[in-house]
Amino acid sequence: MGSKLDIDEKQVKRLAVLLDETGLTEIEVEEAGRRIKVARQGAPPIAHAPVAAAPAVPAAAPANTLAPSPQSSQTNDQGNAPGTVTSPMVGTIYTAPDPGAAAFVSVGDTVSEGQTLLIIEAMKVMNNLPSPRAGKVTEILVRDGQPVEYGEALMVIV
Amino acid sequence: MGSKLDIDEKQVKRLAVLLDETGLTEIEVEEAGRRIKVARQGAPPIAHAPVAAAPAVPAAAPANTLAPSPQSSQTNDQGNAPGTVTSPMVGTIYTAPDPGAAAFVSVGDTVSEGQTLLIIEAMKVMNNLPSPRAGKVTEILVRDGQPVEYGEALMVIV
Amino acid sequence: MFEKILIANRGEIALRIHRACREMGIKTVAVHSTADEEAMHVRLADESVCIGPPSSRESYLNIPAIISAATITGADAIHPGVGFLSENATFAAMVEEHNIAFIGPKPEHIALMGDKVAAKEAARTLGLPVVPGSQGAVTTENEAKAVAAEIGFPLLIKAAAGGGGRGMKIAQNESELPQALAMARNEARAAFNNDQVYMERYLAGPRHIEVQILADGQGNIVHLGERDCSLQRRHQKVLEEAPSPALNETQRRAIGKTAVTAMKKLGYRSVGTIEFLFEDGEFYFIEMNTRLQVEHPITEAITGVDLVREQIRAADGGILSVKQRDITFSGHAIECRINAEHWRTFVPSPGKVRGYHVPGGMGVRVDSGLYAGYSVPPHYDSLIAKLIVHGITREDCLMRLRRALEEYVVDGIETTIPLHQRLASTQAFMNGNYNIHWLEGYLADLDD
Amino acid sequence: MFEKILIANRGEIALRIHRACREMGIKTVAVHSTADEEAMHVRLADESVCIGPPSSRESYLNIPAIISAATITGADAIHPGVGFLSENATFAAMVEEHNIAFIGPKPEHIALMGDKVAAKEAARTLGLPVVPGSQGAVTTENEAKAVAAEIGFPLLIKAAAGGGGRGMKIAQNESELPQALAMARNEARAAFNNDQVYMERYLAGPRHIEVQILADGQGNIVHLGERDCSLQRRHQKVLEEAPSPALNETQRRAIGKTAVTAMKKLGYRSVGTIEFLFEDGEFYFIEMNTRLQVEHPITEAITGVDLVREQIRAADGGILSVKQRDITFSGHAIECRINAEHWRTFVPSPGKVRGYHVPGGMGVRVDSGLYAGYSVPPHYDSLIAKLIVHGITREDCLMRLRRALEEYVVDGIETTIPLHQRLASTQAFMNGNYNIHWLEGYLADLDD
Repeated sequence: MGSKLDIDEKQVKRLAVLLDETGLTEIEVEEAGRRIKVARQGAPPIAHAPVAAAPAVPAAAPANTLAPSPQSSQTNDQGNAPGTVTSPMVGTIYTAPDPGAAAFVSVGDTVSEGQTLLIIEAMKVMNNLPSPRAGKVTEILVRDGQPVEYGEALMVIV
Repeated sequence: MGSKLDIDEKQVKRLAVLLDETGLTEIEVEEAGRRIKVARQGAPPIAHAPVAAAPAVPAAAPANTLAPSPQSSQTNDQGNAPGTVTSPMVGTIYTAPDPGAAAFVSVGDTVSEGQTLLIIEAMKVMNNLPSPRAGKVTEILVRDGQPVEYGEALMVIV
Repeated sequence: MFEKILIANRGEIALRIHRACREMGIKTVAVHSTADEEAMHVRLADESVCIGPPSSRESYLNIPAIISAATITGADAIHPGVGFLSENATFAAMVEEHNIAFIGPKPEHIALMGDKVAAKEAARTLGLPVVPGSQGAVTTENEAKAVAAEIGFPLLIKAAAGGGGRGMKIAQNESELPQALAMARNEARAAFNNDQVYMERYLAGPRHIEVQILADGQGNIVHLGERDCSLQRRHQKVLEEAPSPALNETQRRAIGKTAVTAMKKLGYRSVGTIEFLFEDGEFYFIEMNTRLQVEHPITEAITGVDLVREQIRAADGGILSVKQRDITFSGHAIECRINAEHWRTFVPSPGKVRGYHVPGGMGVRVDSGLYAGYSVPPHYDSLIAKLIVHGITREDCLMRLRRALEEYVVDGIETTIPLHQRLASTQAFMNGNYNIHWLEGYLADLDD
Repeated sequence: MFEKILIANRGEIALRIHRACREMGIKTVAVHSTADEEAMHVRLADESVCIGPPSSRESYLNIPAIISAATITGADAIHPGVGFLSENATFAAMVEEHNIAFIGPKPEHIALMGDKVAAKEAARTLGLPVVPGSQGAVTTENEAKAVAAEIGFPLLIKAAAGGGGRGMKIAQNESELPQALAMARNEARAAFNNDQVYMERYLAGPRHIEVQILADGQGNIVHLGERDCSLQRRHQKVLEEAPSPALNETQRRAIGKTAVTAMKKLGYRSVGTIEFLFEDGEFYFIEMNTRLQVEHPITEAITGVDLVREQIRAADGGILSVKQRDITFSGHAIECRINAEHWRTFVPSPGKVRGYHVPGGMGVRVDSGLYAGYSVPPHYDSLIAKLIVHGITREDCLMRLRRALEEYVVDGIETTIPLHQRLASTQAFMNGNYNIHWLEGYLADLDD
């Protein structure tokens, strides 16, 4: 038989564009004995920050207890595992209520929704970070005293 | 049986071009037991303009009759039909030996190798352009008095 | 000298400040929203801190986030740039309370000049020429009529807290006054949550001419001549030039001296710009911008003085590197603001820049954070590049501008480059014969 | 004024000339080989003519093709640029015979300065300081020994027709003389088909300092100060600066005056550069380049004079736009020659430029025909861009150079940017403490 291999240039180009748009480094499509794979290394990842509608709540001087921040799980977490809790603000992390005191939570703990996970200090104000959900702490990604930026992964609760 | 592996150079080259055009680093296509994968890492594709050795003949003041110019059929004719005769120099075209005289050649004429096709004037010197081969003139692409650049298509002889 | 400066801004001005810092050996901290992760100044900065989501309110206007970022990175100064928090007196004061230097004027001067009514009063006191107008806010129709009788028609009603043309209405005669007053107050209330308005004589065809001030807060104050920013669309500057083709040397020196005297009296520090309307040889104070201006590079081009560098030095307690007698004006400079907008419809055109090629050669400067592959985010203003050209004469400068615009390529998004190309070849502009209304008329004519 | 100029060159210098023409309202004709069809100056020119295959000999050195191209396009002048035919007296004469203006000096001055022996003799006659050496060509060993006894060791044997270091040998003492002479003559014969050589005292650690001349051929001649081009590798300039960190104001004025006096005596026209070695406060004439120099932009940066524009005006019978008293030196400028070569091995790296991003901001000029997607052809020299930075002081200039180099991105090919980055932070260079041998020593040290 030996029919010629049919290269669909259009599909390759389409996949190349998709690669761009999604920021992926490899796409492979297979169907009924046909397979196309495209890859690109080193390409700068495209920022896909969604055009978030400006939330109604202004981020003025922070309250002592932060509202569970829905944005923090929507934005800036493309690379994060499911269940990751991200920082709703820039600041310094404290894992315990006082120096030397026991940590709010440890890996393996079961937490309830609203339970304080950490303190984030910003402009000398201590902000309690409440857990956005009930679950089990599987990972803590920050150390006591560590500075964090907005959207930075703090811990994983599943 | 043991049929030889059939490498389709053309398809590999086509994929290589696609790789360039799309900026991908890898393309793999598979169908009905045949698979081609091309990849290129980091290294920029080298421009494959051959480093042409400087021809032995210096392009000084032109002789009255031009040597059939092999370069003119090698270079700058990517877009030209087979049999195209290109200009070996910058100058002004004369299609006849004198104003008002009959043209050297017309469409449909049969010409022999070395027969004068046109005159190219450069720096007040009239240069006869000899036909690079025997054949039939199927197209004349320049008008009397027209300026031409190096490599410009002049006529087609097949 | 400062060791690390946090740049509380984005876009080309953040890059401009980054460059000045680098050239002074100062480390930089870029703060950015999630939409600006790939911005050029973020990529070039020594450190970067993500301070919030795309919304300016939660990122570039988020005071606690910015001050926290300065604290955690150990920055010893904050440069507010242009726009955003650059004229927010509260921010300036809070920065200083945190023992971080604010690279700008004293908070009280920001506050003073931020209130249009107070600013005009201050200008009068400082000896700056002002347009005849109400002494303070006008509330009732009767008050308005009494003031109008003094200053004459046509007149302008403006929001005290305003800017950018919002809360601004013209009354051609007394019969238009009540409605104009009501509309101005409504708009002012909606836009600024403050319905105080004031009134002043409306000038029919003035030019916008502004004087650049530089002061170290230690008694050394100089002016760096004027900029003509009369080419405006909807009160937004489109193209600026220095010197103004409308001023002669005597006028230049006189208004410069007046401005310097006023700033000495005020005790001003840092860079600042006093904006005037200019008609029939007379200047009328509009407002003072207590910050760097977008169009500062044309002043840099004709004076050779690096304004951002001087601003940083002054904030650090340094004295000015130039005295008034050192400042000479050499040649002519024009700046084109290149926006990510369609050049005729002015519809914003964010998106991916597929190809980018800037003009080069003698007398050409480009300030821009663009690069091929960069996506212009839809969340912020549309200024993506400034092309600044300098020539020995205005004519040389125009010729150079045309050739530079010819070389500029931005593929993938719409830009206002085609508008600038047309302007650079339009007779009225070439003659220098235009006022603040000219561009809108020119654009309207194009529509016909 | 000329209406149409043919640019008989390629690369960044062709683009430089195109820009000057555009700014003067003059149309341009680009001539190019088949390898340069996609070059930036070809794309920007009003007209373009393909004049031959990639080989320079058949294209950019092809006199009949270039003159024919000028004839068929109706160009009224030819600018020869730098290299190629720019110092070919026959070409200059032929151009003028065809009633086309040659934008350069008179053919006899090109011929005079193109012959190193005659040039040195002329320099002596014109009052330029010369290095002690043979009065003319040296052929036999005995002649060489006699001359050596006069001028002393170490000494240099150079091809009369030479350039670029070919046919150049050093003899440290008399025993080395015979072999050095033979080798120099052999190399000269091979490279230039002319084995005439001459001898001169070899200076141990001189700087290369050159004086820029500008003349309109109507008696107006000025100098625009000096350039220090001591940073060389294999006699090729790598980085140049103006003014020289080694000269004081008195020396600058003195050598400038000497150069101007000599050129007046000669009756020189157009731009030209007199190159000197400078050691222990003394200048020694090396040669005169009767054309524009690659490094001319640093002179433009510190004087504000557009050299290409003045050159075109002079060729058209115009007079200089500046007098010596108008010329002031403002600040400091450095040019980095960016080559498509690996920065350590100097192996050429032609090929496709995948990404290209130039530095911007105040005091930064880039002259380059590069763009993303352009393929650097393998047929020509490897200069792909010139980065010129200007600052108020040498220190400012160095700081700005560092930040500009940091911003420069050329992806897909190797460039010498990393070398310039290192140089800009190397103590000896920062101190201005280097001579023409320093760079080779620096590079050798890197290898260890």
